[in-house]
Amino acid sequence: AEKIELNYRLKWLFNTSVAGDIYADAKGFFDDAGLNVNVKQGSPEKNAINEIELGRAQFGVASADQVIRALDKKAKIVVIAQLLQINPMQWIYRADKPKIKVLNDLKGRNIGITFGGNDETIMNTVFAKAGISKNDVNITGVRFDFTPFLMKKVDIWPVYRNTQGVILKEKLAKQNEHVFFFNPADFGINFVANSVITSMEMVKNKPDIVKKFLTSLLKGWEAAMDPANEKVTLDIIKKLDKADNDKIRKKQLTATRKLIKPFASVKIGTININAWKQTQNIMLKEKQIKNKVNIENHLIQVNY
Amino acid sequence: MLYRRIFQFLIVYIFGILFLLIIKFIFSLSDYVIPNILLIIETAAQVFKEYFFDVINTLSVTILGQCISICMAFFVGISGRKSSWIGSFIKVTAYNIQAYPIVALAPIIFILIGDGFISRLLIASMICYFPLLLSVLGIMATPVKDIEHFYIITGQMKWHLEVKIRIFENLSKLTTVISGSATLAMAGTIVAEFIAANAGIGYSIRIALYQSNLAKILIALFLIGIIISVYQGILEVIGEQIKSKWSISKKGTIL
Amino acid sequence: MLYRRIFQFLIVYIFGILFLLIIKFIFSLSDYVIPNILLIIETAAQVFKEYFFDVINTLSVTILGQCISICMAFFVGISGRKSSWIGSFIKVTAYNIQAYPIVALAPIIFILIGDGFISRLLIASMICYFPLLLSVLGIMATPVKDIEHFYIITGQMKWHLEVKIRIFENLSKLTTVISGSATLAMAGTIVAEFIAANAGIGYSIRIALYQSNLAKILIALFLIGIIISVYQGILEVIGEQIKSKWSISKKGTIL
Amino acid sequence: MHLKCKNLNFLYPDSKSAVINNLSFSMKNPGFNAIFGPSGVGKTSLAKIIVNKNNCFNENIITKNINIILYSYNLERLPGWLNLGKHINKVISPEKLHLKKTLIKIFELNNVLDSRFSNLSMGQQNRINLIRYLLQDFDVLIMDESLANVDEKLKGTIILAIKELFPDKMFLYISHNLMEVSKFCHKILVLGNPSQNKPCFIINGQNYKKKCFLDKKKLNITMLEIMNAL
Amino acid sequence: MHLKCKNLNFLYPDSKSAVINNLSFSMKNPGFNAIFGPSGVGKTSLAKIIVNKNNCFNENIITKNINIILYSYNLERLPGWLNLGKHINKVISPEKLHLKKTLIKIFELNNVLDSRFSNLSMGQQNRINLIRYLLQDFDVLIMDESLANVDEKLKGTIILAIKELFPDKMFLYISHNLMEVSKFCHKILVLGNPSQNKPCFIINGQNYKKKCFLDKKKLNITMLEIMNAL
Ligand SMILES: Nc1ncnc2c1ncn2[C@@H]1O[C@H](COP(=O)(O)OP(=O)(O)OP(=O)(O)O)[C@@H](O)[C@H]1O
Ligand SMILES: Nc1ncnc2c1ncn2[C@@H]1O[C@H](COP(=O)(O)OP(=O)(O)OP(=O)(O)O)[C@@H](O)[C@H]1O
Ligand SMILES: [Mg+2]
Ligand SMILES: [Mg+2]
Repeated sequence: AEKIELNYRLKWLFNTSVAGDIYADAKGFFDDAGLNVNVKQGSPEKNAINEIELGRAQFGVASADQVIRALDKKAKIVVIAQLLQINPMQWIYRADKPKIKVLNDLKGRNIGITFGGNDETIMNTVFAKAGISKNDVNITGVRFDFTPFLMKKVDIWPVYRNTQGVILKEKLAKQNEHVFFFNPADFGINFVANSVITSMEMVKNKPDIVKKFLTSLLKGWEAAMDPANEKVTLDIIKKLDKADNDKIRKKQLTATRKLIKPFASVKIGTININAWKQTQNIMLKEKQIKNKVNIENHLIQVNY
Repeated sequence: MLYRRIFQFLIVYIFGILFLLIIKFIFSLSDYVIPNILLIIETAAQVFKEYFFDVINTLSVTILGQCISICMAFFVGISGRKSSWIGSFIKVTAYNIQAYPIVALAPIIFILIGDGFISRLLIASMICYFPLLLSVLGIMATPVKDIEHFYIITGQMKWHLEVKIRIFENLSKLTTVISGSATLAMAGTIVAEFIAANAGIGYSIRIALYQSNLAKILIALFLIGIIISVYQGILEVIGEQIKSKWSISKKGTIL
Repeated sequence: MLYRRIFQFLIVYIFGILFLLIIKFIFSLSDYVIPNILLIIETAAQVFKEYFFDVINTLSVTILGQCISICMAFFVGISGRKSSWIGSFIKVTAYNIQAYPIVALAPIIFILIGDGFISRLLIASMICYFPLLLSVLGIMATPVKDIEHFYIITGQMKWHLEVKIRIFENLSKLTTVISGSATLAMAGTIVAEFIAANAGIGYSIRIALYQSNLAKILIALFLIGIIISVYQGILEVIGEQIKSKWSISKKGTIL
Repeated sequence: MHLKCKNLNFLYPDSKSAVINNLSFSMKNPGFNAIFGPSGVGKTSLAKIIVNKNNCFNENIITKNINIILYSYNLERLPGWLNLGKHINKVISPEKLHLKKTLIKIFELNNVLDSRFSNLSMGQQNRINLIRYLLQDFDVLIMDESLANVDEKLKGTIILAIKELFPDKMFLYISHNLMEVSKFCHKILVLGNPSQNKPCFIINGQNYKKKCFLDKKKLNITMLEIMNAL
Repeated sequence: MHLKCKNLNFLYPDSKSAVINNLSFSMKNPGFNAIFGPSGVGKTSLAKIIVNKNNCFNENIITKNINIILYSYNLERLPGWLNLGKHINKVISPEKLHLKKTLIKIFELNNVLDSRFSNLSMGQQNRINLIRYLLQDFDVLIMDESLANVDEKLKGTIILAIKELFPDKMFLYISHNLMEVSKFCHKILVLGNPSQNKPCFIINGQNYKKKCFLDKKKLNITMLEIMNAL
């Protein structure tokens, strides 16, 4: 039978953080389901939501804030699976500095923030929750490289825990420096990260394709996250991600596993409705959206 | 002249917006992909003032950066105009620095001078200077024989005289290039702000981009366009005045 | 000539590395801020081959992009050379598009044509075309009276003849600008890859940056520099040949 | 054919005194006429005004049976990307090919047709430039020092040939050579130096033609007349 | 003072036949000498070779007591950013200020000193260009049609003044005016057309000076001599 052509736009470049997506592709899970899926890597300038609306992609990965913003502007999209159970956006700091045990420990520190980025929203929520005002901390704008952190100009630096976090940790380990990560989720701030989205129309008109796609995708993720498949997974990643070395990729995979499947009992793809609601509230408070978008209406947990 | 510029810019801009709106209509896209007119106006009301001052802020860096690039371009153009070893060496250096796109050099610049105003200025001038350099080099490397002959044969030729003659003879080309390079300097400053700064319209654009807020970007583009038109118009007027002061007015020519 | 270029590039490069190493030494920076020589060599061994092919990949886009930008620059330059309303309108449009830095236009470009080879090419040519345009405009807007007079007075002047005369009279300026713009096209392509692509050296630089791996960036810069030197050398040779074929060789001049 | 100038005044915007001051003259019939006068008196300016009459001087310059006025001068250049032979062929209509051959022979340019313009001597440049004007359609051709850098012998030959080949055209010949002007021209407009308050008037030249007799005495009288007028 | 040329040959790289073919001549003593010949014969080429002798022709061009050779030609331009008066002051040494005034008066340029170069008539451009050369230090000055666009009367005045003011310099005057050359020059190098196999030789001119008597008959003989040599 004729295979169905689908485009699947990722959020970021091919690397360990998209292990499951490329695993499903490489192992032919999509083919088995009668789908011909082009898995395309992303970058900050590319936007899966736009592409879905324009019909250039049928499925994509977007972060929760993108989704909520789009819904605020009446985009007809739905979330069909939440890939990351824990937000990888965390802050790295050197172990020779006092450990952050309570939020108030942030006071007086020099903190890196990407202005306009997710981390700014999250950190603002942290400050609000702890009652820290902007005068209590030093804030430095973050660019794409870590030099200010490496040169100790900034104490606490935002990283993606499972990719940059691993690389930085490794780099510093070479100089005998150890690090900790500050994870806002540990303090009750749950800001949802990447999820799989598609158009409303797709869900309504072609539920079978959605189901087939999601089933094969999540099967890929399950397999990729299975420690038993570690070697196969790493080989698949290596083919697409030549930038990192084997050791780093292995550590990244371990870190990714913890974010995707924090407990064995968690089924990959589970949509954490409460976390989504909290995310929506945070964005409302930060004035990033004008009205509640009733996010729960746009979360469709597809059973597979 | 200036009004014409602004008027023409408005046409271009409105045309661009209409084009986007038609696309929005044809593919029935949501406001997230392409905002509707109302949303654009609403956003304008919200951010206009803030963005306006951002653009002015950027413009101030632009003007400074353009001055620096003009100086750099003339410095390199003049010292690299001969086809001697050293001339060609200077050119190779200047060309190579350009070949390394600013995104790759930026980290090194930040390591060396940290971020802030100076980096922003440096990156802006580095983006703007090279195109200027090309024109200056072309002009500086072409002798004006019928004027230079006298000085060469009587042994009175000095480098600055040579430069002056060639600049003068190509004045209208140079003023075109310099006033045109204003837009490059602006673009360079915005890119620099995009990479590094925490002020200026480039920074605001970055935030709007993170938020996928096309309406804000369109407002920013509008302000950038209108202000650059005015700036460039002023530069052209200055250029005309220099031309008519330094050289001779062309009023008298019959044919 | 070509060897000289490469040799001079090596001097510049080695000088740059030495400069970084001195800074490393003075501020006693660790290897993750500025890598030591050994680490650089080690990295080179690792990524040389891969980066080499990346640069070649980028170069292929560069060459195409440069051709497109030359065409665009001549198209706009020729149609905008008159100081009439329409000429000035074309100029305003061309200038405005440039004033919008590519980072701000990129989202719109992606909306319109999606990602892939075409976007990368378009962004590369947009970065490269404008500086060319400035020179072309300057040249096209300056009449060559003593040659054009005959055609004007006898009513034989056509636009393409006018253009041909002005190009011919400014051939050496134009070849300087065009061969120089190769580095701009390269820079443009790299920036485009940085923003949009999943191949080419710009993409590799982006990944290296995202890992803060300065050693890799230095290797990339080395390869970019050497390959652009060769490419530019070839362009210059071609330029010389065009000059000597089309116009008259200057061998015969005594004074 | 009639070229008439009535109370013409002209002042360059930047300068104080007028270059042309209430000038009136009239030239009828085809032939070889001259504009003569000391350097800086306004010959070139007058020529340009005549060519450009439609733009601002159409009240002062009146023409009858004259459609096309061409203006050529000695500093013009030909484009450099073609050799001269090819260039000339590009700018003439096919029916003039024969005339072209004749002219090139008379102008002694056969040897340089393969060269580019920039490789010519000054006199050769003058001649090739004049040839391409002669091969155009025109009623009046102004030659502003067009043969200034050509030797006298050849210049004489060329002028005689032009007079023979173009009997029904009017030429306005600007030159600093008194003898030449007196000998070859029919009507000579002598522009006196305005600072010395000398008026301008027209003197009859010898209008010497091939195979005609040249009266040396009359020639000398003409020359004297002109000298006195200056 | 001695300028000598021995078996000089010169061929432009692209062309087939030599421009200068085994040329030998010698000019002694200061004075006003000429290079004469039909258009395209190689006068400019010879002049450039003489100026440029140190580069490749130092075997063929021999000079004694000559240090500085200048070459001026009629197409030169002055920079446009200054008016002429200021420009001239910039290129001369202070002790020549007096000479400058004299020359400007003789050259009738007082009126245009406030103008820019591009606003001059052709003859005015020629004159101002020549003046700045005369105000330099030189032993030999080659004037390649430097006065080609100046009227004859003024040209005569200028030449006589130059001869008077610079008695110990050598001038090489290139012109197409037979009468002028015969009248004012001392030695005239006549370049015959190589294609007609005419040799080159030196003819004595009348070397007319201010307040001297000019023998019309002798002048005619000189002119005939030159005509025959061509
Ligand atoms: N563009 C100009 N602006 C101002 N004055 C000018 C301009 N062109 C010429 N003049 C002046 O006008 C006068 C006449 O110039 P014109 O060129 O007509 O003289 P001419 O008779 O052709 O002289 P020549 O024989 O030297 O060529 C001169 O005194 C000159 O200085
Ligand atoms: N750069 C060159 N390359 C080739 N041939 C040249 C070059 N310059 C001049 N010639 C040729 O050499 C010959 C002599 O030229 P030259 O300019 O010396 O003549 P001239 O005696 O000064 O003539 P005129 O009186 O017309 O100025 C001419 O036939 C010319 O075509
Ligand atoms: Mg004149
Ligand atoms: Mg000559």
